[in-house]
Amino acid sequence: MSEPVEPSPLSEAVVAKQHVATATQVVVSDQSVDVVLLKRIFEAALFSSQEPLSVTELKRLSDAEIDTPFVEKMLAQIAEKYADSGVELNRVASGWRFRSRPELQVHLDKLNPQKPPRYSRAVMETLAIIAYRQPVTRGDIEDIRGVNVSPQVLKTLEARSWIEVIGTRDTPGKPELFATTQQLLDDLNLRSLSELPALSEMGNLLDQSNAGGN
Amino acid sequence: MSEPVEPSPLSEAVVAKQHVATATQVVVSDQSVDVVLLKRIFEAALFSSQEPLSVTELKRLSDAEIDTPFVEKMLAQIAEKYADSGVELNRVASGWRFRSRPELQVHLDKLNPQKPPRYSRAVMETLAIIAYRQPVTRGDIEDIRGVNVSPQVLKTLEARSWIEVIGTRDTPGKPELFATTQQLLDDLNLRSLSELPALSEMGNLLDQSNAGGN
Amino acid sequence: MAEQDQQLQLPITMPVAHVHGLPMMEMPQDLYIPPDALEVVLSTFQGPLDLLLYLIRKHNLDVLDIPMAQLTQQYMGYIELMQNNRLELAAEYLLMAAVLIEIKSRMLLPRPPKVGDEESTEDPRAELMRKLLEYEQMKLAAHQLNELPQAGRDFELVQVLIERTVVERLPNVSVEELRNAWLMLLARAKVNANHKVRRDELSVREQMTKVLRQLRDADYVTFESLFEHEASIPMLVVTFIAILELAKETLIEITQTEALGNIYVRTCRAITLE
Repeated sequence: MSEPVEPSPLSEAVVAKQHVATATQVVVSDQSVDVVLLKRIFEAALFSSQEPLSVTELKRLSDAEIDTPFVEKMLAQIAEKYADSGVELNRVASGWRFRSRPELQVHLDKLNPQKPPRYSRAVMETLAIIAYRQPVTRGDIEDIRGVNVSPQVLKTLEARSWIEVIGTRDTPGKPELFATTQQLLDDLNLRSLSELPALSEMGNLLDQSNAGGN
Repeated sequence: MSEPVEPSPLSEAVVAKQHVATATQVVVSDQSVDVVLLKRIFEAALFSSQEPLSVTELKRLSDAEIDTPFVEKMLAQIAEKYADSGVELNRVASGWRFRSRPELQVHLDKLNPQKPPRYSRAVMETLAIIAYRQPVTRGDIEDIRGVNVSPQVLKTLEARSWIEVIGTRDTPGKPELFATTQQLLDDLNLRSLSELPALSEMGNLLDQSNAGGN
Repeated sequence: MAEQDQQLQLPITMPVAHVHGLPMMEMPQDLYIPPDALEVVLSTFQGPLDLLLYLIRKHNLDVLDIPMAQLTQQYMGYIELMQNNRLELAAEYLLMAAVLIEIKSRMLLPRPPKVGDEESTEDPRAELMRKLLEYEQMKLAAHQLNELPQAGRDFELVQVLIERTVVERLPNVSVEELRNAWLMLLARAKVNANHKVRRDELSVREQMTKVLRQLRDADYVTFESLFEHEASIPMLVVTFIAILELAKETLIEITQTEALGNIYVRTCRAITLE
């Protein structure tokens, strides 16, 4: 190893008193635990381990015997230390691990710019019909598209909170009426549906319709 | 997103002035960079990226345009912040990355008692010849070592991504030319080949006290 | 070469015979001698150059002025040990034996008179010296390289999980895409020829949705409550048209139980539920 081990300040070394009770005896061990060093070891282990580390595993990292409350105190101190950083110490079922903060994920995504996913033509056309012809039933949509509308398409749009059922039509089967939501307007940055592009100039439309194909 | 992004203290937000000069125009953009947030994003990215991150990649993490000195200043601050922790920020051949401190390895090894095997002398000598004499053919290596180079040795180094074929020599048989990779430099925590240990001077080799025996 | 071979045979009793005796390495297993400490030592040599360097260093020989007789003798001793122990002896070791003997014999020959050609007067050991030094340089470099802290062996790379639970990326839709989707439909349905979509019609459609939404959570509402007090006059008109349109499409029912009494609006669903 080329780098020397830095001595850690003695001032922060504490003495951990530990009482280990077994069935037959009580062992009292006084061991000096270098807390500063141990904290650095914990950090290094938590940062480099592929899997979460259990308290048992963390105990093994110490030369001196340490008990669970002691380990948990150390973990709390580490968690506190990283409170305002880009990562956080997390307790999961199998132990403790660091993770990047979920709210930063959107920024980290910039590193691996995946092509943004696109909705299928069926989804887009269904959404367009609901937006321009609301309220409409599934039957209406099928009439206009000329094909069946799969339940998955409507589910996709409902899951996105872009459409919702606002009633039923009083015809046999009581079909549900779909309409668009405020969420859609927000996501499209529109104040009202009337701000959707008008479709009055038919000449342009035909040209555009050819251009907008898949 | 489940957790709200904490607002960062305005006091630490700075204005990054940037002058972008192109062939035909000079654009001066004044953009407010949230330094606290950006530092957390850098941390999260550096901690979670599998590979070292280049300054170019780090720049992409910022919404506002930032220049290289600005990124380097941020990196210096992050490195400083972790100066007394169990991990350290390093600059290596392909960028910046965190690693656990080598002096703590003896402790971390307690978690994984099986140490990765050290490479045989045949492997290390072959690697040294490729590193210091690249690009070399297998024949060159055999000339220097005075023995056949087993295919297994080259395979071991290729599997570790430490060497690669970068072409062929224009001699009969078109032997493959081997060179070392950035991965080797990254794994040895080096920025460039020039940081490899200096070769012993031939003069020193003549000094018999220098004998590097078996 | 033939001349040299003849000369080689004189001082050599054992090894030359063994140079051409390679098949002996394939002796049957029952002649195998159990490995001992010697085998361990011998098997660590990386090849003849490594063995020669070891001998030179061990016996404090001068690399620049190698006493060939001594070195060759030492080397042959090891070769013999290896062969006696059935160590797999690479051909390179035997080749090196031949080289050493050749150099030794050339050094015994009187130096040819200078002909002006520098190379011909070169020390016969020069090439061996060069190879030894180059190999030793790389051997030391390999040692130093191995001493460098190595990822995974002497330090660990940091592996922090990226919280993937929030990364489900949803497609974004632009107004243009929505418009294009609608245009595709219009083109396909060939309704573009005689169907004119007016801008205000959308407002009516939007208002129809709003009214239905209000009715969704109540059995019935009063007619007036469907109109926003602070709405503009055009908006009031649009709302009124929307209500009429809903009634026309039999989506709502408008009732008035007595003249000048309250007008109530309810969805047809509410009616059916009664």
